[in-house]
Amino acid sequence: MTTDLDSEQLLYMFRTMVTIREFEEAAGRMAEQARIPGAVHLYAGEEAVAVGVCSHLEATDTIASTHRGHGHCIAKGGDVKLMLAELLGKSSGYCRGKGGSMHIADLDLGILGANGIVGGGPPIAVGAAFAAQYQGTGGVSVCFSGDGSTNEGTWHESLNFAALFDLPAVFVIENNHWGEFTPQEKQGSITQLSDRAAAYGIPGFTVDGQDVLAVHQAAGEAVARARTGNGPTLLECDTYRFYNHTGRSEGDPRPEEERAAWRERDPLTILCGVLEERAILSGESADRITEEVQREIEEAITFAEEAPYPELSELLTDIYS
Amino acid sequence: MTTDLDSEQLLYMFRTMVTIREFEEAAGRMAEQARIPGAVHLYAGEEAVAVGVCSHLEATDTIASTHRGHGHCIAKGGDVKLMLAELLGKSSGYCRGKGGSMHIADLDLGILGANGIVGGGPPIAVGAAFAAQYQGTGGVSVCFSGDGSTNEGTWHESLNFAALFDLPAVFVIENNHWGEFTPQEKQGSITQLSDRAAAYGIPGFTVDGQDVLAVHQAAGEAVARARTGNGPTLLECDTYRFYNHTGRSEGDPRPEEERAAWRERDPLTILCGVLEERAILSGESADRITEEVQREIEEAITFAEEAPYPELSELLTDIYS
Amino acid sequence: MTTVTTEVTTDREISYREAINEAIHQEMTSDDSVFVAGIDLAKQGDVFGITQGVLTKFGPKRIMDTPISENAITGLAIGAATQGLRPVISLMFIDFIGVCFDQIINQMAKMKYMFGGKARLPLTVLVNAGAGTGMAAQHSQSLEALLCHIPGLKVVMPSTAYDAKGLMVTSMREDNPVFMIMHKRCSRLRGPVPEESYTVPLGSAAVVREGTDATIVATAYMVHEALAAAETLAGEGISVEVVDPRSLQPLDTETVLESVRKTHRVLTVHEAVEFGGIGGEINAQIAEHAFDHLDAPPMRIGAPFSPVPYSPVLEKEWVVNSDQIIEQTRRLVSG
Amino acid sequence: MTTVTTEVTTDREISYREAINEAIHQEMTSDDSVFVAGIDLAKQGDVFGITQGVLTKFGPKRIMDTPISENAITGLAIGAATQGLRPVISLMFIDFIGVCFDQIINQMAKMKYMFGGKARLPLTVLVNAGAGTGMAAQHSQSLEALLCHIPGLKVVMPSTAYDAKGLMVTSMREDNPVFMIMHKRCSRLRGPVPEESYTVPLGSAAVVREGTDATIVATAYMVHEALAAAETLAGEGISVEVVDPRSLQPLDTETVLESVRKTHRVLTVHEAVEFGGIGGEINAQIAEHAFDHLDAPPMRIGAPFSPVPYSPVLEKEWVVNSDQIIEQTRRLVSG
Ligand SMILES: Cc1ncc(C[n+]2csc(CCOP(=O)(O)OP(=O)(O)O)c2C)c(N)n1
Ligand SMILES: Cc1ncc(C[n+]2csc(CCOP(=O)(O)OP(=O)(O)O)c2C)c(N)n1
Ligand SMILES: [Mg+2]
Ligand SMILES: [Mg+2]
Repeated sequence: MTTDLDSEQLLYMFRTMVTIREFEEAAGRMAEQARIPGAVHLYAGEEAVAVGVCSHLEATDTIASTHRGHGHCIAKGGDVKLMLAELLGKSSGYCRGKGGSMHIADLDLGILGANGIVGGGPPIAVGAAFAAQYQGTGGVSVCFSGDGSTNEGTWHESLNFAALFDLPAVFVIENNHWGEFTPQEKQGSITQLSDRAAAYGIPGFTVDGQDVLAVHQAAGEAVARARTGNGPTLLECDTYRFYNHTGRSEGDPRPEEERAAWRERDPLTILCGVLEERAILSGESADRITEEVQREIEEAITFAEEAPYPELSELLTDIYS
Repeated sequence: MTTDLDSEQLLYMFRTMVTIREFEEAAGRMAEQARIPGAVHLYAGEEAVAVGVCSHLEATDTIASTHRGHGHCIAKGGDVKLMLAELLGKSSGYCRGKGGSMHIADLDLGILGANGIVGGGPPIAVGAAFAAQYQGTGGVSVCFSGDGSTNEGTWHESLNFAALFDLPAVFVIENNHWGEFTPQEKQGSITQLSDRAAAYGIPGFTVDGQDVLAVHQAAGEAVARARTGNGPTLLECDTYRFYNHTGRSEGDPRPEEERAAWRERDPLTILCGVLEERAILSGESADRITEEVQREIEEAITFAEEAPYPELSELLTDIYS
Repeated sequence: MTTVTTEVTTDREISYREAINEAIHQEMTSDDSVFVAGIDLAKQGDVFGITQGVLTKFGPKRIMDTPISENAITGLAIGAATQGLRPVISLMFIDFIGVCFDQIINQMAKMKYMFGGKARLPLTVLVNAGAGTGMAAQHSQSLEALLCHIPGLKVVMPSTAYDAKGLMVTSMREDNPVFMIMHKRCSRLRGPVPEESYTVPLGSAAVVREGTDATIVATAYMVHEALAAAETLAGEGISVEVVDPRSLQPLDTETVLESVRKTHRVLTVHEAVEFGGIGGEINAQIAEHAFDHLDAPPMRIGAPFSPVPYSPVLEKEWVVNSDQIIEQTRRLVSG
Repeated sequence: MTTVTTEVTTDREISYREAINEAIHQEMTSDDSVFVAGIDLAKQGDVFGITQGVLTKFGPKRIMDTPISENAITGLAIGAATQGLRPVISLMFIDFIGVCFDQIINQMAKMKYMFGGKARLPLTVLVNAGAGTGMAAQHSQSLEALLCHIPGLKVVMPSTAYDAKGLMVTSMREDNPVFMIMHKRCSRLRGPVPEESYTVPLGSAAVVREGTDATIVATAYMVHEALAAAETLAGEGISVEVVDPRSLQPLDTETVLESVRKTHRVLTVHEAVEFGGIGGEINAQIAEHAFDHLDAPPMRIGAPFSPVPYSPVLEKEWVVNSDQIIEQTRRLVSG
C-alpha cells in the first residue's frame, strides 16, 4: 500500500499503537490484581483502528468513544498518566476519579468520553458534528462504535440525522465480531456492516482493521469528505480484541482457532513488518521503542499509585456548573 | 395487472376501502364538530395499503398499527360500531372508552392496537411474530409504520431482530411522504425507504400504494415468505393522506399541486376503474355500495352516540389482571 | 433561597405560550450560540406554537426541523452543548421522554460529574405535560417526578405567563440541562408580562396567595385550581396560603417550610399520579423538618393510580380539580 | 395485606442468585409458555449468572441470546405476552431501562388499560441494581422509584435468598408486568431456601426483626445494613424493628403503618438517591396516616444527590451504610 505518510509519522503511529498495547497490558494486569476497582474493557488487538483514524484528527476534531475506550483516548492524544490515575479512582485522574475506565474524557483534546451505554455515543457525536458545522470550525466528529452497538436504535437515528444534514461526521464500526459473549452472526443477519450505509445514502466501506495503513487511507478519505462539507461516511474496520470482554478474564467463549488466527494478524506486527521493509525501523529499534513506552507506562503507574484519592468533600461537586 | 382474486374478493376489498373512506369522512366531520374529544389521524387516501395487505391475513395473524390506525383496524375486520363508540369515549367502545382513536385494539382479531408513540409498534410486532414462531401457529405479524417513523431507533432494532431470527413478520412502510408537517426529504436522505432492507439482509420492495392490486400482490409474496418460515420482508407502499396531519384541520403545509396530483390517484377510483373494466362493477352499483356503507356508518354513529359513558367506578379497573 | 412573591407592574397581558416564545426570541437575539431543534419547530413553529416566528426572524441556521428521532435530537443538544452552543430542543409531549430516556438520565444528567466537572451543558429541553385535553394515556402524563430524581438535571414547571417567561430566560442562561415543563392547560392562560427580559431564579418558590389557616403547595395547572379553591374557602372563613414551587429541581423547601410553620397545616397537590409523585418528596420533607409545627397530618392529592383515561367522563374524574382541593382542605383544617 | 414474618424451616442454604435461578428452572419445567430472552442469557447463562443451566436443560427454543437491542427485547416480551406466552427478559443493569423506557412506561404499563382490559401481559423483567462494585455512574443506580410511579407495572426488590425465590415464582405467575430488581450486593448472600417451589405474595412486607423503640423501613441491600445497625443499637438498649417492604408496587403500607403505630418512630432507608426516592412516598404515607402515632419526625436516609462516583473512596461515601443508620436512629429515638 502506498501512503502519504513520512517516516516520522509512521514511527509516531507505531509508537502510539505500542502505547495502547502496553497500556492495556498494564491495565489488564492491574485489574487482575484487583488494583483497579471497576471493569476494564481492553482494546489490545484493535490498535490500528484508533490510530489509523485519529492520525487525521486535530485537537479541534472530536471523538465519541465506547466502553472499550482506552485506545481511542490514547490515539487522540490522551495522557496515560491521567488515564491510569483515573482507572485507580485518583483525584489526579482525567475525571478526578469520578468516572473511571468507562467515562474517561478530555474535552480540551476533543475526547467526548468513553461511554458505559452501548449506543450512548452516536447521538452525542451528532451534536459535536452539528456544532462544528454551525460554528464553521472545519472540525470533524468521529464516532467509534462496536459491531454489537450497531443494533441499538440510537446508532440508526444518528446516522440518519448526520446524513440528512450533511454533518461533518465519520462513523467508525470496530467490528471485532463479538459483542460480549455473543458472535456477530447471532446479532444480525448481514456480515458486512458497512452495507448499512445504504440505508442513509452515505458512502460505506470495509477495511482491514489490522492494517493501520489501510485504516489510515480509508479514514483519510472519510475525514476529508466530512471536512469539505460532503457529509458523513460509514467506515467498518475488521478487527479483533485479543482478550476477553472485560479485562483478561477467564471463560472466553471464542473458539481457540479463531483467536489464534487473529493473533497472527497482530496490528503491531503488521505495521512493524512494513516499517522494516521500508527500512524505517529495525527489529532492534522497535524493541527500543517498546521499552521506552514500557518505561512511560511504569512511570504512569507510579504517578497513579502515588496520586491522592479525592477528598470526601468532592462527592458533591461537579454535578452542576 | 393480473391477480388471483375472484370478483367476490375484489368487491369485498372495494367495500372495505369504501368503509374506511366513509368512516374517516365521518370521523373527520365529528372531530370538527368537537363531538370527538381527542385527536384523530385520518387514513383517507391510504386505503389501498391497509386493505391490500390485510387481504392476506387471518384472525390468527396480527397487526401492529400506528396513530393513523383506523384503516388498519377496519381492514383487519374491526367493527365500525365499536370503533366509533371508542372515538366518543363510550363504554361500548373497543377499549370501553379508555383508549380512544390512538389506542383502538381488538386482540381477538389480532389487532394489537393503534399506538400514540411513533415507533412504538415495531418492537411489539416482533413479539407477536416470535410468539407465532414459538407456538407454531403459522401466524404472521404485520407491522404498519409511517415513513417518518422509520427514523426512530425502535424501527431499526425491530427489523434487525426479526431478520436475525427469521421471524414471520412483514414490515409495511406507509410512505405518505410527510411526517406531521415535515416532508420526507427533510427527514432522511434516501428516497426509496425499502432500500433499508439491505441493512438487515431481507428483501425490500416498493409498490404503488394507491393500487390495491399492486399492494395485494406484493403483500401476498411477503406474507407467504413469512408464513413459510423464510423471514421478514420490508414492503414500502407509496401513498398519500388526503387530509392534514390530524383530522381535517386547517393549515396543511403541503403544496396544493402535490395534493391535487395525489387526489387524482384516489385508490377508490383506481380500483373502481379496474372493476368496471372487468365488468365486475358498474358505476351504479359502486354508488349503491357507497350508500350502503354510508348507512352502516350512520348506524354506527347512532350506536356510538346512544351508547353510555363508562361508569366512574371503571376509572380504576383494567389496570392489572 | 428566599420567598419571592411575584409582583408584576405592567399592563401588558400575553399568554403563557407567548411568554415562552418571547423569551426564546429575546435570548436568541442576544446570544448567537442559542439554536433550536426539534420536530416541526421551524416551519410550523411547533405544534404547541412555542417557536412561532423564530424561523422568519432568525433563519434556518438557528432553528431546525428534525427527523422523528428523539435520541438524535437529545444527543444533538448534548454534543453541541459540550462544544459551547446553547441548544434549546423540544421533545413535544413529556410522555416522549421515554424514547430518549437514556440520553437524558445517563448522558445529559451525568456527563459533567462523570467527567470530573470538565463539561458544561447549557441546554434547555421543552416538554408539554398534562391531561384534560382528550389525548389519552400516552399524551397526557405529568412525569416530572422521574426527572427530579436524577442528579444533574434541573426541572422547572411554571404556572403563569410571568413565571413562564422568567423561568425560560433563566433556563436558557443556565449552564446546566434544564427541563422546562409546560402545562397544556396553562398554555393559553394570559397574565401580565413585562416586555423587557427578566429572570425568575430557579429554586425559588412563590407565595401566590397569602393565608393563615393552611398551606396548599401546588404545581403547574394545579396552582390555578388551588387558587380557585382558596377563593371558595375564603368565603367559608378558611384562609389558605398557596405556594407554587415553580422549580422542582432544585426545590425551594425553605419557602414551603416557612409557610407551613405559619399555617401549621399543609396539602400538597399535583396532577401527576399521587404514588411516587413529587408530592411525596415535598411532604416527607415537611414531615421531617417541620414536624413540630404541624397541627394536622400533611395531606396530598395527586391523580389516582391509573393511566390517563381517554373518555371525557373518566378523564374529568382522573384529573385533580378544585372541588377535591376544597374538600380535602376542609378536612385538613378541621383535623 | 397482613404482615408476613418469614419463618423458614430448611437446612438448605443457597445464594440469592441461585434462588432466582432455581425459580426460573422450576417455572420453566412446569409451564411451557415461559421463555427467556436477553443479552448473553443463553450460552453464557447471564453475566450475573441468573440463567445458568437453562440452555442445557431446556434447549435453545426456551432461552435465546438477543442482539443489543433493548427496545426489541422489551417489545418481544410485550408482543409475545399478548399472544399467551409468559416471557422473562433481562435488561442486565437497571440503568439500562433508559434505552427502552418508552416500551416500559408507555407500552407495557399502559396496554391493558388503554385496551379496556382486553390484554394480559404475564411477563417478568430482570434488572440488577446497586452501587458498591466500582461500576460508576451508568452501572450502579437504584432506579426503582421511576418504575413505581407508573401505573400498570409491579415492582419487587427482594433482600434475601428466600424472598428472591418466592418473589420470582410469584412474578412469573403474575398476569402483569413485574420488574424483579435484584441487588448486586445481595447476589451472593446465602440463606435458607426450600427446594420445592413456593410463592411470596406481592404487596406483602416482612417484619424481619421485631423491636419496640423505632421502625426502620429498608429495601434490598439496605435491609442487611439495617439489621447490622439494629444489632449494634440493641447493645445500646435501643430496640429496633426492621421492615422490608419486599415489593414496592404494590406497597404494603399497612404493615409499615402497623409497625410505626407500635414503635412511634420511623426511619426509612434506601440506597437510591434520597430526593424523589421511594422513601419520600413511604414517609409521606406514614406522615399522613400515622401522624397521631408519631413521637418524632419521620426520617429518611438515601444517597446524596449526585451520580454514583467511581473512585472507591467516594463510592463508599456515597452508598448508605449501617453507620449512618445507627447515627440517625440514635437521633430518631432521642428526638
Ligand atoms: C444499553 C446497553 N446494553 C447492554 C450493555 C452491556 N454491554 C456492554 S459492552 C457490550 C457488548 C458491546 O459489543 P460491541 O458493540 O460489539 O463492542 P465490543 O465490546 O465488541 O467492543 C454489552 C452488551 C450496555 N453497556 N449498554
Ligand atoms: C415518539 C414520538 N415522537 C413524536 C410524535 C408526534 N407525532 C405524531 S404523528 C407524527 C408523524 C409521524 O409520521 P409518519 O410516521 O410518517 O406517519 P404519518 O402520520 O405520516 O402516517 C409525529 C411526529 C409521537 N407521537 N411519538
Ligand atoms: Mg464487538
Ligand atoms: Mg408519513
